[in-house]
Amino acid sequence: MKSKLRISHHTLRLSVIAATLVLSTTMSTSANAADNGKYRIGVVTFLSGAAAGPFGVPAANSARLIVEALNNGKVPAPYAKKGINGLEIEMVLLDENGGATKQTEEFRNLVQRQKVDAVIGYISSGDCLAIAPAAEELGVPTIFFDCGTSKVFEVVKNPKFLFRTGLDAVVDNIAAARYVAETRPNIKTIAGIEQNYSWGQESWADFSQAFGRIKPEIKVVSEQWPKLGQGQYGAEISALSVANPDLIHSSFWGGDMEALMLQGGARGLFDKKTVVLTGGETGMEHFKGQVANGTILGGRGPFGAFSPKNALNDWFRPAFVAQFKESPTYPAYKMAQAILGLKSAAEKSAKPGVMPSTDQVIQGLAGLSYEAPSGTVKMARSNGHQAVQSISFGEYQFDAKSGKATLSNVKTYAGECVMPPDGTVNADWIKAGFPGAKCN
Amino acid sequence: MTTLIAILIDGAIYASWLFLVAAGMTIIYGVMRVLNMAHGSFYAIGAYSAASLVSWYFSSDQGNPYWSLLILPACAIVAGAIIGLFIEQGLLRFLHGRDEILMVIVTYALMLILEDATKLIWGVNPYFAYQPYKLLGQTGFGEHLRFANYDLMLIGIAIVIGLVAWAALNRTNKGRLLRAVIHDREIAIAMGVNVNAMFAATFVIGAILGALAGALTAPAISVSPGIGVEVIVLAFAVIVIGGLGSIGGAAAGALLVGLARSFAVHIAPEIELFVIYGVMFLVLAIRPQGLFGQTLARRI
Amino acid sequence: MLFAKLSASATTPALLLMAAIFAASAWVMPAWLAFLLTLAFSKALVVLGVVIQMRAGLVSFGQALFYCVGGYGVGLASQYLGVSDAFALLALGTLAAIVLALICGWLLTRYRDIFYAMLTLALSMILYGILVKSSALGSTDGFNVSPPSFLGWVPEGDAIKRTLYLLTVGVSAIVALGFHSFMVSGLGRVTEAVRENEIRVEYLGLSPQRMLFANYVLAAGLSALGGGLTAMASGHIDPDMAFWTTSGEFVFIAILGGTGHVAAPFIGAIVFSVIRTFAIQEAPNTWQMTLGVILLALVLFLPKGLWSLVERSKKREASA
Amino acid sequence: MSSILETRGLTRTFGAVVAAKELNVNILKGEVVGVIGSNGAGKTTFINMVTGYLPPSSGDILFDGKSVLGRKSRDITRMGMARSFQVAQLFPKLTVMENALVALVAAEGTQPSFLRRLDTPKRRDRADAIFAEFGVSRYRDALVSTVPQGVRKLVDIAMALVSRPRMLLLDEPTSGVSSEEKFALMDTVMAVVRQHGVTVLFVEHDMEIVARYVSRIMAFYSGEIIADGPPRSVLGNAKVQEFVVGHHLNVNAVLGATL
Repeated sequence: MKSKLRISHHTLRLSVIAATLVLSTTMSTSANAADNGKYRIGVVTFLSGAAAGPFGVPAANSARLIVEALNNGKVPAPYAKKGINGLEIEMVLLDENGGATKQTEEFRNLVQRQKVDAVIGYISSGDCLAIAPAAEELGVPTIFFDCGTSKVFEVVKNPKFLFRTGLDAVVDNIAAARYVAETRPNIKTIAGIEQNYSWGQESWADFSQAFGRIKPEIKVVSEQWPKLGQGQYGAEISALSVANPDLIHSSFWGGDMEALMLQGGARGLFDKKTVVLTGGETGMEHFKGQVANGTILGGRGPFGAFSPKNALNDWFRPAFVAQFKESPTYPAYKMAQAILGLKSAAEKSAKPGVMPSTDQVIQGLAGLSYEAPSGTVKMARSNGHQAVQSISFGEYQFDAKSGKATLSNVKTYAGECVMPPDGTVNADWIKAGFPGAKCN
Repeated sequence: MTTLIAILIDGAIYASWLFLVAAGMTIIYGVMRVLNMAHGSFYAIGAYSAASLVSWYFSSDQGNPYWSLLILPACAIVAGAIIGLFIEQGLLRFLHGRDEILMVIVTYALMLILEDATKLIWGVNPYFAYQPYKLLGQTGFGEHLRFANYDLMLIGIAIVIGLVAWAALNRTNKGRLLRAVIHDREIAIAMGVNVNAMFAATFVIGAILGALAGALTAPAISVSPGIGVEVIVLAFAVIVIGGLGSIGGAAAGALLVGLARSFAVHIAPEIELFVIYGVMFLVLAIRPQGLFGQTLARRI
Repeated sequence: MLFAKLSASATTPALLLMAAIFAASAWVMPAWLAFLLTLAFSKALVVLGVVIQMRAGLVSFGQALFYCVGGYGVGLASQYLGVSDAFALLALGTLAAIVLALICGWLLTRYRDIFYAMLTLALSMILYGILVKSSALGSTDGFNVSPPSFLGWVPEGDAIKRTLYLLTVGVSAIVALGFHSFMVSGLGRVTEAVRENEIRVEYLGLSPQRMLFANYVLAAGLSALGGGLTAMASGHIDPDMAFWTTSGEFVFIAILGGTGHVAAPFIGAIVFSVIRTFAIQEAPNTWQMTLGVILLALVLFLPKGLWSLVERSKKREASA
Repeated sequence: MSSILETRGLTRTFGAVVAAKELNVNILKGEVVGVIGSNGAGKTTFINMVTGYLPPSSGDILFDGKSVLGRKSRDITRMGMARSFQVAQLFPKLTVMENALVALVAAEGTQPSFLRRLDTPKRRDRADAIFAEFGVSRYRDALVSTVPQGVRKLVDIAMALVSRPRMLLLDEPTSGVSSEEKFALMDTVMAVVRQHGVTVLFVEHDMEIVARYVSRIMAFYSGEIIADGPPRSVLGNAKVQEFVVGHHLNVNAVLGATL
């Protein structure tokens, strides 16, 4: 009798625990799930970890700025209309840190629990690859504003809900190769120092192959693969010094890049050598002359210091500087153009004041060509889901007196010149000698 | 030839850095039997405080730049002492003599907390204190190979710290007491040694060493989130190789790993990722207690 | 102990009931919750692996090794061997892990305490390094796992995730029942004895090392199951699965739930996922700190984990 | 009578310290041998060596005529030589019953299964029988960490006997036991071992205990056996009285007490 009683209690207790857990989750979320007539955008970017400083936080700041300005109708034409289609925008900000599995979980929470109308975000290629199928499965407009991997639209063959408003990494390196070939004709030996993970490995593969295709006579004298976030490059710098190449290519980003330039500079690694940093633009503010003048910097597109002069940029740049006390780097521009893309897509067909439907958004955005602080963005690849934009490279110039850093000898390459056409694998396109590339 | 020189010097520099990072951790373990997962956070805090103060010192450009070389250790000592004392007195004091694994978990929790705490204090944007690194100029070996004297200075500092620690443990009365505690806590207590005070002192010293490693590294890097987490596993590997709790072991482990790594970077960059764990594995497979660790069989 | 005997009779029906409840709710609960639970249960299986070792007095800071092997086993099998059946995939992933465990086990079981923790960590980090270096497998990006079929049946749309959820619940239930009987089995109790006093076990004529070895292999298998289910559910695998902080998370959950009962890791895993989801949502900038504080509080005030709350109330009943 | 345990020139050194020096011991089946000697005389070292816990520096150990040199303690246990410990070696966080069950499953000679329960009625009954023999039945469900020293010593010895050994080595069975309990404890133990016809060698400080139960005494001093023989002659031995017993001992009084 007594034992029976115990059993039932025991069973009960287990069930109660589980039940309360399940309930608590559902309850606590019902508030969020409530439809409040606002247009909810989930924004996912690095708020912690090494990628937060150089990428995540500028992007998040840019998102805050743009959303607030849109809600107050402060953005100049053609975006003067309040919010999105007249509806106030509500932003749900999440940290991208913590790995792809966790991100898929959080993505589903965003869509299914928080009921966001669209998701904008993702810097890490791994996260993008993991999210891409989920976006298609859940059928929510999802815009990758950054992630450099070229595999996104290999994973999702014919996308419906998935878009990328930024360029992928192969573009950086093909453009870099062209720029170096044009501006440094007598380079014979090259070396690469890359972070030992996908980004670094792909960047070096693309650059060395592209440059080799353009100038077959060049020789690779050293490849260095320090681990991501290592911060100390003593041995690598020595190895590069001993190899003594004419050109050093690096796809380093953030703290690693700045540390490398600092340590290499102090050890004279870069004297009488050309350095090309495909993501160097984020460092312009910090280098403060730590980097030799003439170092070749890329901005992953017409962003940051490479951004053109237009009405939107004349508003965006000063507004950003005023609010965050630093000039916007490329992640900020990319975030801005992702949000503006969403807005123009939603407003293309929806009746003013009405909540735009998912179909209206995705149909509006596919193949759309719209204005952004970085100039015109053409959604022209992967059946109108991948943006085509020009990309620029230039040389770093630091004026010690004014303490200002500028870019000289800037060259811009049209997307058609450096982007592999749809359906071709980057490596093959490069090996084949960039067939069908339209360069002016 | 140049490569050989490079391997040796790079190895030595990296080894001294590893030793600076690992020394504090191994001392804390040796005395308190606490494998401090939060050590990386001490490193980060040291780096941040040094970087922010040095860059402030130079931005308000008055005074002799060489003072910055003194600011670095000063920051480390202050920051390390504060955080160390705070954690020891506020938390660990109540956990003395608890299970080693439990302490690993406690310090793991501390690491999670401190990671965000540093972020709240210093934000996510990088800090730079490059001036001291440039200050001392460079030394050339052969035609192209040049080293920053600042890095060479690190070798000296590591040696000095190692010697001081050794002398303090073997040549002073306090040190002898400490070794008594390390050797047999019960007897030490019976002898009337104030173990709690010893622990507090040890933890603070360990924290200061951790912060010092960070502060001395700060000028060469961009101080940004995550630098702390990176060093923990490295430091673990080094002191496990050397034998937990042994200063000499930490030195030997650091030298072994340092040379192995720089050899890999110069000869076979591809395997750089595994070298450290490879070494750790070999050593432990042959000598389970590490190079300088001693095994004590249980009396029955 | 008394408690074990008591729950022996009570737990089996309780577990079955819980499994039934969770399975039934698959059609009523929101999709995101089903997904959260799928991942939580999969995690719980990995954590069971950690718990088994904890019961033998060993803490593995590298259980992510087998989590990752299980995941990659599934991923590679479906990618390169063209296997699509969920059960076959799980079997392959688990088998791979067990083979690996047989190799690593003989080395690891010579070590105890910190050395064991550190060596398990080192092993998982070596796998991490290897995966990062193999760009054929997508390096740090990893690659995607296409949704599996179930004994020839290929579900569509929502059915995919729901079936995976049911599969996870089913596997978890079976494992839970098995684990519960393991806890009171000869080996199960002897490993506890090993934790308590190896010398005595040796003098009783048994090899502690052999017990720990068997234990280790078992743990590897369970963790691989969890990894495989995670891979199928999240549809993506990458080397982070083997990174040491992932192992740290598993230890965290083991502590959170406690080692006193088979249900503990499952409760721990669910609570952890819920806490983290809301920590990330409410405090996107300080969620790690939140987790740290909770872990600290647990170790200090609830050292036997959430389960000890249940245990306590059971004690009260027993005395009543 | 044939010998069951024999050592030849058994020597063990720790650095400069010689813990056991050229020990030549021969113990016959059915004997009850007492080992006396001051602390550090090498008594426990001797037991640790013959049970394979401590490898000798040199010399040989024969159990039943077979050398056990280099064998693991568990193999020696399985061969039929069991031991108890100065400080009871038990599983503190398990109950007395669970301790016994573990010992029983180990004694079955097969590896414990991860499917079949440890706690079977059959094993329980055997355990209960053993508890009855040792008179600890009322502690069966108590955690070992909570039972009194004397009980722990008994359980410790009971665990050693579960495997039905032919020889039992008792390392200070009465140490840590109050002087009132000592004789009761020894009576219980000796009753059991006599019943099973086990050869016994036990280390003991208390001369009255030794004199009462043994047929033969070996006196250790700084790693050597300085006397070996019947109680009267050994305890009467001047060297033994000087080095081992410490004070001038009235042999008749001690032996008388045992009559």
